[in-house]
Amino acid sequence: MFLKEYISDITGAVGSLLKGMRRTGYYFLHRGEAITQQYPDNRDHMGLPERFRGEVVMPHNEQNEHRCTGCTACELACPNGTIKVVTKFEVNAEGKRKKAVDRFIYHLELCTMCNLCIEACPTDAIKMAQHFEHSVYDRSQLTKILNRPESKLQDGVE
Amino acid sequence: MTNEELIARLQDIDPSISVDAGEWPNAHIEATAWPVLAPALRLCDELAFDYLFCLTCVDWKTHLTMVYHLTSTRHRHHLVVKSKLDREAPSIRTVSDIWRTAEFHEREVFEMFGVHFEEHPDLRKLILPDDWQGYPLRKDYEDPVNMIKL
Amino acid sequence: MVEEIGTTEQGDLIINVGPQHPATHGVLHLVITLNGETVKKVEPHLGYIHRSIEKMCESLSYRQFIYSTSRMDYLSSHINNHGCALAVEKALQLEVPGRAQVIRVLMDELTRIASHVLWWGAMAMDIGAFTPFFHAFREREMINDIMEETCGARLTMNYMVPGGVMFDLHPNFYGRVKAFIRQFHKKLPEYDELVTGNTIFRSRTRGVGVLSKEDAISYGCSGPTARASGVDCDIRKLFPYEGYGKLQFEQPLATEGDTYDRYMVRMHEMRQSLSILEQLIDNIPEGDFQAKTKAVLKLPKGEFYSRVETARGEFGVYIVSEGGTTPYRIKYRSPGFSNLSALDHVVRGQKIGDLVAIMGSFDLVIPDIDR
Amino acid sequence: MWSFAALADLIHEELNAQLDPSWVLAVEMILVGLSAIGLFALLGLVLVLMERKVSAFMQIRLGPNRVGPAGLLQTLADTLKLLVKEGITPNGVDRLMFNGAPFIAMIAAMLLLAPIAFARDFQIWDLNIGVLYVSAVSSLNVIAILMAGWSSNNKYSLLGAMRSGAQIVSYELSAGLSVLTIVVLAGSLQMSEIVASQADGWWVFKGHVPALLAFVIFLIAATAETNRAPFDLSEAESELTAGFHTEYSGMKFALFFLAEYINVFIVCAIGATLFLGGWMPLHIGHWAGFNQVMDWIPSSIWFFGKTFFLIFVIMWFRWTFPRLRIDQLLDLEWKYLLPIGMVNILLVTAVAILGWHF
Repeated sequence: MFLKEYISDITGAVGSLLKGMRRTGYYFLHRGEAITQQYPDNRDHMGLPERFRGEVVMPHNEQNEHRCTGCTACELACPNGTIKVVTKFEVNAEGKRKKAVDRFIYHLELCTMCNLCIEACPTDAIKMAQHFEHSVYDRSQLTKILNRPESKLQDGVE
Repeated sequence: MTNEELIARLQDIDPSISVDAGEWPNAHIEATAWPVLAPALRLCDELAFDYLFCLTCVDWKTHLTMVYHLTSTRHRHHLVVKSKLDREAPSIRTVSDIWRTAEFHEREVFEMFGVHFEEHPDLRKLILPDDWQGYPLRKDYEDPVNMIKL
Repeated sequence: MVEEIGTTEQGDLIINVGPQHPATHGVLHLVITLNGETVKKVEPHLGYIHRSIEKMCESLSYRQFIYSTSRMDYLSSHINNHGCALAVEKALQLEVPGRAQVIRVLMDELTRIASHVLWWGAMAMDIGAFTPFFHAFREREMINDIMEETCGARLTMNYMVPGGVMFDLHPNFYGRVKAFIRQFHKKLPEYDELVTGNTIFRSRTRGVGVLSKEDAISYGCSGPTARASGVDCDIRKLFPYEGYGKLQFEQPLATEGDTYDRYMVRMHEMRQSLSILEQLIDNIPEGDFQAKTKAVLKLPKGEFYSRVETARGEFGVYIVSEGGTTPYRIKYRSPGFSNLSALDHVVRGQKIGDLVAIMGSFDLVIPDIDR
Repeated sequence: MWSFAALADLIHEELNAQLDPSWVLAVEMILVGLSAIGLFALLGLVLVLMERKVSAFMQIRLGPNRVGPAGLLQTLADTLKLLVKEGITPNGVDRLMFNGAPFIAMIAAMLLLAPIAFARDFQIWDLNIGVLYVSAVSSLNVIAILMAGWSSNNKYSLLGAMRSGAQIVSYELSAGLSVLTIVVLAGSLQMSEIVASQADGWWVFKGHVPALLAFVIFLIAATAETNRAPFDLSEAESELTAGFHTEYSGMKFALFFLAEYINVFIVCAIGATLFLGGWMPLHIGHWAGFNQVMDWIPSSIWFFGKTFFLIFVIMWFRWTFPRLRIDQLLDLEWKYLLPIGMVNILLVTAVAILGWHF
């Protein structure tokens, strides 16, 4: 009785081990199942989804115009002070003084990609880009000014 | 037990407890009443509050409030126990012998709010370094080195 | 010459496990006292990644504070966010549209599966089998891709907003989730072949690290850790939120409370989550994905507590509001913190190899404990 | 036909023609030593790459594939890295023992190379107690591990070394018993004679169930003796970080690493010699045509093929199974392997006396 138990114990154990070995052996022979992505090589056809949040950018059109009115809604929405909007007063064609964005400072190193600034923006001036390779040698390079030099507010954006 | 029954039962135990009804009944007690009340809540068959799922403290600038969230895995009723503590020398009896989970939670409250838990088996700093000064979660806490002002 | 090796008078060996140690999965620091191979005492030292999120949240608005909870239990970040959103909605008595509710539940369950799959690989690795870890990542990657496409991020999604979700579902979502369900049905038996049935694994986990029902309750354990000891504590069942009450699923319970039971409960939970996905994926109602809310949220004066079931257990958000735009005090009741407090009790008298297996079965995520 | 034996004879004759016989011996010894070291280096490179590739394929990965064609030069690059790394000797270690341990590990591994028959008539030292020599020398390895663990002044290392001591001492018994079954069957301790006795079939086939059982026990014991998963308790990564070599870095670590792989190679070579016929080609009964075809394959390929098959099996174990706990490890030995091995040796003796084997 004892011997029977002893032997069935051993055969059961060996059986379970062989089952595991069959599984790994299967993957050893079926190398097509490999899921490795050869990352730097597949950069061109990687294709990130359009909602992927890599960094905040401010799109400009061909006339070097953006849609940011300098309302600082994004600055208020940001939970960790990533965005600092420096405004200035511009005199427009009718001779009225109007608030406009001078420098849109974006601290990539503080950003957690929470998307709250984009949700908050009333004029869709900023959006998330899919670029994700942010590493640089100097931290100061991560502080970016999003509006290009000499750029203007697009007409019709209030 | 419904909330009304619960409130009635609590006032049977100690008439001095004032209980607010709400989603969960809130019992306001004196710190001195806690050593008697806590075992009663745990051991009484009708109450059987055996699960302490949250233990924390709130700094109201004038005083501190200990908040115990209790539930019973048998009866599925809830109770929130609150106790006002003096801000200068806050002290209350530990409940880590009744609900073992309180041991860690009380150590956390001890270092974050400076509440002294009497008869706690191992009241040392759990999270902060041993030489830390001040109680970080109090409202008047200032740390010029580690806090970044934005 | 060799100096005395940290022994105490009784001949005990005191070892620092962590803050950097392969088995602690993070910066947990355990000071363990050993007698030979037998563990006599375990003393956790926390705080290596404490960021005081509770204090930080006191200066964030009710829209902003949600994102920070993703950084606590990063493996079930979505469910943490859900708990915060629920607390705000409870305070504002905000009605969440039906579509948003279903989306939230779908994402919750996907997150739960992703978390459990990773735990499965990590636990097998703790016990010494490396291959399952990589196999686990195959399925996890599919979920991450789904998340990336719909939520815009893979781990810290911040998809929840008070009143709904941030975006509508991506058109590819249905196909991808269905593909995942098919794949996972096919691969779960492989998981069992590789680990569950393995006789070495069974002998390593059976009867090891027993947590009795009374202790599990007393230590405030929750989630699979407590359910393995027979405590029915699934918030989704007991206090249903977001229409969990209408769904057909079971709460797996075990009786022994040993490492093997904790393992099995999680394995069953993955199957239950899969069945929830199957029930919901074809029944997503049309409608808004977000309720109309004011730009600046102001909570009424009072105290609000919401509870959700994360992959690790009960996550509670306790908001004390003074009526302003920021919370007066926030307390996060994290499941890992309470579960960790039971570790010392469970590990005493076990071997050092068991300590690693038990820690694996507790599924500790260190930022969740340190907050 | 081209063979190692012919090459060796050629060198021997050439040297004899040039030099005094005692000088010949000295030169030949140096040549043998150099080729042994060369073999070690080569084996280290090949086995590490093989392990990485095998594990990768089992783990649905690709493995190293950047350095050289299909990643073939990866281990070369790793070796280069380890060579130029600073060898740190931490404060508070016992310097002599700490620095000596890796060399002892290497020497123990090298000594084992002597009686192994690599090909037909190609052996460094065909001593008449080959098997006994192997089991004696293979237990020297534990000394290196104990030295490393003790002298490191690190509690993890100490625990790992102590585990290793208990493990190797107990698994020596099973390994010895399973080797003994073949000695009983072959009637000799000499490696060349054991191989010669398998000319008409390998012992694992000829010896019925007992030999097969002995083979399985030998495989398990060999895995345990070389401290590989599922018996890698002395370095149990998730428990003891790196066990006895936690404090080692640079080339000293590389020596330990190399010694582990050489040990794997050697136990597998011994297993192949004893159970799978060493360099003997596969012969099946009276199929003359088939046997002739098999004879065409060079004997060295037979030997290395069998050895690498066993190495693959051991790697397969490693990348499939979880690790045992220390008490279960000893349970397995004393409650299962040793009793079975003892009964098995009785059976095999009966088989040998009654002449039941083929």
